Amino acid sequence: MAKQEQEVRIGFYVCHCGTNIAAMVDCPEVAQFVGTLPGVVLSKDYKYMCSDPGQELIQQDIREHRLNRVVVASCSPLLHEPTFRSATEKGGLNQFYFHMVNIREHDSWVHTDRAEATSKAKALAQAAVHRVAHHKPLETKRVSINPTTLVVGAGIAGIHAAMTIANSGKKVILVEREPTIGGHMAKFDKTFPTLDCAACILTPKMSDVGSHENIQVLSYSEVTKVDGFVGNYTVTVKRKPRYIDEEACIGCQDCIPACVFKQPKFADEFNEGLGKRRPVYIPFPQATPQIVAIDPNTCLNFKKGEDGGRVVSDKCKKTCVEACGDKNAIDFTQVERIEEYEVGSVIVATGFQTFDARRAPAYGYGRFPNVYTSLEIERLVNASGPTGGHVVMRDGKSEPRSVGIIHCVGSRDKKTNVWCSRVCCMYSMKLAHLLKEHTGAEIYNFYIDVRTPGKGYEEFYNKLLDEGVHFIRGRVGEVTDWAMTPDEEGKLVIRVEDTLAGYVRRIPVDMVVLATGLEPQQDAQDVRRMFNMSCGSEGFFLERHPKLAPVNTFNDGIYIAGACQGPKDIPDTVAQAGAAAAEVLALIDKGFVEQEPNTAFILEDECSGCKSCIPLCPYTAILFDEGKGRAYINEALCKGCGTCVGSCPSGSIVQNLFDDEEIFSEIEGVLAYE
Amino acid sequence: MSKEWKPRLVAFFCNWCTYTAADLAGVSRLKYAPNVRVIRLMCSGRIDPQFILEALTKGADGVLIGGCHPNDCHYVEGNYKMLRRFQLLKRMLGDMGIEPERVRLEWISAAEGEKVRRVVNEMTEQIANLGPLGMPGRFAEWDREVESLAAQIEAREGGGCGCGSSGAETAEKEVAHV
Amino acid sequence: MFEIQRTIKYEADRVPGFGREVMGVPGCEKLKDCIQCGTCSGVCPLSIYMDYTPRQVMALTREDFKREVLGSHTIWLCASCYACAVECPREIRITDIMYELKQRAIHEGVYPRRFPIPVLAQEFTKMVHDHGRVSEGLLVTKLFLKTNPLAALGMAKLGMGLMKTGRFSVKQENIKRRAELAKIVETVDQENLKGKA
Amino acid sequence: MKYGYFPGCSLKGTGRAYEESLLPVMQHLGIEMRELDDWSCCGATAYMAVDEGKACALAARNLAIAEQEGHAQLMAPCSACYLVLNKTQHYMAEYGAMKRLVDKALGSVNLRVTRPTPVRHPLDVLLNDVGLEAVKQKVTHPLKGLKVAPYYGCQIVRPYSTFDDQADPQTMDRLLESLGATVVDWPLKTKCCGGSLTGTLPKAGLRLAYILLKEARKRGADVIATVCPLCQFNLDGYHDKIAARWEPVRIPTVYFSQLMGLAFGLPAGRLGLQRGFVPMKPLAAVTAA
Repeated sequence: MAKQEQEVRIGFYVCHCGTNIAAMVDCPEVAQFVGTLPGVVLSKDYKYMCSDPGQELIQQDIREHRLNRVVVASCSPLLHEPTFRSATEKGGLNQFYFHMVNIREHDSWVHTDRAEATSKAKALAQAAVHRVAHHKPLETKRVSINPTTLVVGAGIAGIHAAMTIANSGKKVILVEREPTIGGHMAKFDKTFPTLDCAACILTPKMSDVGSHENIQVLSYSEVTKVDGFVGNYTVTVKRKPRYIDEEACIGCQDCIPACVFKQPKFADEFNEGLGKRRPVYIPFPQATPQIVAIDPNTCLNFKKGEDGGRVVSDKCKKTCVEACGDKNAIDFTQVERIEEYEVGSVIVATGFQTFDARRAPAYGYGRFPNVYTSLEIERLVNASGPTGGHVVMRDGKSEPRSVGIIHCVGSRDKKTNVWCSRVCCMYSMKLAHLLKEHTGAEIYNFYIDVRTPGKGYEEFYNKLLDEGVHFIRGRVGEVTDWAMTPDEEGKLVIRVEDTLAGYVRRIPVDMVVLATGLEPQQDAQDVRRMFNMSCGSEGFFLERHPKLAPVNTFNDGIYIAGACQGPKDIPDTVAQAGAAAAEVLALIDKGFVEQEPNTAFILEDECSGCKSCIPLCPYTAILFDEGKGRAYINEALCKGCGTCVGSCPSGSIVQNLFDDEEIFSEIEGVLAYE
Repeated sequence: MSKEWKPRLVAFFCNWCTYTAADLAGVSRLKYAPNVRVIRLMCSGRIDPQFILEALTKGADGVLIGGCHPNDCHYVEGNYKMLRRFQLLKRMLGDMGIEPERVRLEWISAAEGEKVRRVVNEMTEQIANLGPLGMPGRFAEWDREVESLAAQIEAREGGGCGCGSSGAETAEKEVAHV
Repeated sequence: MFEIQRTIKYEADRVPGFGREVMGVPGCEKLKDCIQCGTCSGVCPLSIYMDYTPRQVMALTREDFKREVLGSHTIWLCASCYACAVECPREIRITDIMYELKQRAIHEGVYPRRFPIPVLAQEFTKMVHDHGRVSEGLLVTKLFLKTNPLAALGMAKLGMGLMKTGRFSVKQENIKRRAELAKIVETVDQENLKGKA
Repeated sequence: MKYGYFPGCSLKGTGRAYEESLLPVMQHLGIEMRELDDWSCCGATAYMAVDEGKACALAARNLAIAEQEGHAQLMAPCSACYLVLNKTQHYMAEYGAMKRLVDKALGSVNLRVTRPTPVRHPLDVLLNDVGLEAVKQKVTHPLKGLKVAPYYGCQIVRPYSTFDDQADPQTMDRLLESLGATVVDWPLKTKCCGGSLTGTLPKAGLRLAYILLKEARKRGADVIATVCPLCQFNLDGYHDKIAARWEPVRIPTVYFSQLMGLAFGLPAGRLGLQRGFVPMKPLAAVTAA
């Protein structure tokens, strides 16, 4: 371009990254080679370029050698590009006179032949040297941050994050799809390893959330759409009808016993189907908000509509309405509402679902009544559960005399879920303790490995051993009901290799508990798409960096916390929620973000006015100036994908940072080296 | 060339999915063939067919394009738009006698480091079997033919009317049909 | 008085490379992934008769204890019901590994003498080579004569019964193109030899 | 509907009754089964233990013959044959070395496998090609009141079967129901019958057969229905020995195809029922009707 009257003076640096790069790439040789390329004024190799001295080196060289371009060959630009750009800027250059070469993730870590890897590093470095000569000075754009935060999911992660942010005086919108907040933790009886009661520590937090002046709880609601970008998102929320006026309901629950169903009749979701509820119900006594809900699928005042959905039939006597009296909170005409909210950042804390035990047919869940999932047992031992904490089997009266707890159901299994769910060992031991405490039964734990890496966890394991709980190392082959010996008659028989004793054993028990693993929510992929995040191969949301950015996603302004990022226990979940809240607060406190200036613009003189670019832009950033007969780009809307650039027939659209001459020179560069 | 020939691949990876997947392959220390040189773009939608042609003419034996899976594009649907262009380009390359295996499009998500490894290895092997594309050489040859034709014409016509350049153009067309 | 036995294993007891060799055979590669959970033994209907459980065979193979594995009863007790292979959480094809170990034991001649199962396998194979099909009556008769003539007497009643119901015959079934079969077998042998060379 | 038919050695020997009942039943349903010309041993279990490559080559010879004779699909009623023929195709698809070896061996006698030939079990064909409705229409003597324990054994559901659930197969259950029988739910449907160990190591092998028979009786079954010649032999042939070792557990074991024949009203004498050791008493009433 015309403005390049100035002589190009490139400084090149190749990083050893300790031995991470140097072990596979001959760094001095790369430096020596690049030093011979035209435009390169100096070329150095250095042990750690990202360290302070490394960055200092760049700044010093810029000043001393009048460098006007900088290239660093080290790790992925997704990791350290900001570091080196800032060093370039501190050295007195425009930060976009910098380019980075990835010779670690894309080279030294993935190849095994030193000569080949070195040769590849040279090619990539040469491409960067070619490219950087064409770089132009650019300015970043500042965008202000809306100080309201959206938190999606109100389990312990969402609750903790919301409280942390709200306590700092910032507004939070907390969306929960169930009628109450609390998530899985609200269902637990005790928590490991301290055995403190889950309700005692969670429910006060829940009511604090419900009454917090800075938190708006949208329960029984789902986020359906997200538009915008970091600092300024527009979020669409679907408010599902609960047929109760949330403002009018005072939580007296008089309507519940008034229901025409004299006895609770329908499977109670909160109690994992072990208890019954009426069509009008509150999930559990401390539910937040303290507002009942009416289930149209079971309420007699609804019937099947023409489209298969439920419509009001008005056939019921509506004794509930009568009981509600002049509060008039019951509203059968309620319909789904769509609301929009403006927020600056988002914390996704959508949690997990438990593995469906039916997918492990050898263990007989669904076939044998006394095979339970761990979540069912949580409700069974819970004082506020369906049996008031009395552990009885499905017949409703007999207590188990012996219980087998099978670990790793739907974990560490290539046929289902390959990962370790992290919490099952500990919660199985917790349940073993509680079952023993409640019933005095013999308890057998069947495990592959006992994993107790947490504060106080190994001690808890010791406590269980002291209590006389059996630990049998072996993954259970099957649970059956056919007896070989008289004492097996009428029992569930567990066949397992006791791998430590070295025998195959048959162990008859009354009750089997399946320690089901944690897996991504059913709709995790939809949520991922909505927030423009990534998922790991197992389906949990992917953090930006496993160590250095564990609550960030690849989408700025979107953070993740809790088990939606991977299985984790309550302490880790809360820690992560706090971290996500801190990230959000840091962003809000800063007040603005700098946007990458990789936007596109149209060279007015060259545009032929064909308009073919206009429908290509997903952000409607391209407009047409009828007067001039030329297209132009609204920079504020452009997000820098370059799709219009790649398809412009007259080549009249230019993308900053990725313009044609930069890319062509890079192509030429990677191929110039033999 | 005294050195043993090895395939050279140029890859264009989108920043959000495939480039990240390649980073993941690195972090996971998966090993793959060293023949690929990755150029990072923000979106596969940025890929201009000219990039691919340029890479081939400058000596690449194959070009790999990596983008997000359908419906997963960070920019909504840049990958689709590139796909449309890609189909056209494939047809054109076919007409030029370039084997279809030499230009490959793959959807690789940020989680699929393993797929990066598999695709690069597969493609390297395929192209090793196909042999060098040798476009720079072919171009040089074409240039020489064109020049010699032009010289012949000039000699025949005595170079009177200064139409050497237009003569070369027609010659080029003819050569292109050979 | 009781007899004591040393059970310690020295490095010299291993045959280095054995495990890797087995894991290089088609169908056996996933043995690498074994986490010793014991599911195979847990579902195996015959594990209760084995000297080493299937899980132990996996561990011994991977750790190069060739003599122990090839000399074990376990590999001969496997009835090929594939329950282990289907249930294994690491998708290890345990049944196929057992086949591989059986082949090696036969090849090296290390199976227990007069142990009927390998003898059956070999007699079976020989009959197929010679005739193309198996005549079960004849096969069983030969088997008992070779391993345990006394037991043959015990089976006589069953044989009589089979004969009565028209299911037992010592007539040899033959296929027509026996030469073709011989050529196929011969070619496989040649290829195997080439492979080893 | 036409299928190539691979009987396997057992169906010509101890499992003769299986063939004797299956062929007329299939014919009755309008299914044509053409026996492969000059088929050889499938390469069965015992062979796999000696030389996997040869076993696969042997199986592939049969597949090549099927292809040569133009069969689109091959029916293999014996569980072991079904498994080995399927396994061979899997191995050839999965392992280049195995494919090369087999191709070479077959090539030496001018045979070739160029495409996969689907290997089907009669149960698969009956449920998915013929359909239960068509079966029901042929039922003239419903097996009312007959309590049948369906026994699938191991090798048709594991590991290569595509037509039924590995843990809890259902095809035979549904077939038997359509014949009017009462299906006994028992947990041992897919457990091992003892295989060849009943002969070689009776202590271990017979115990497995004993467990199956005992449990079927305990659950009130009149008869066990099986799909495999070896299973039938093991469950039918050793009652005296089992009684001597443990306790008498007499219960007849027949092929599902024999039950189909009875329900279709085919002459009982022509279904090979006389070949069982333990006669199927409760059926006297059914067949007389």
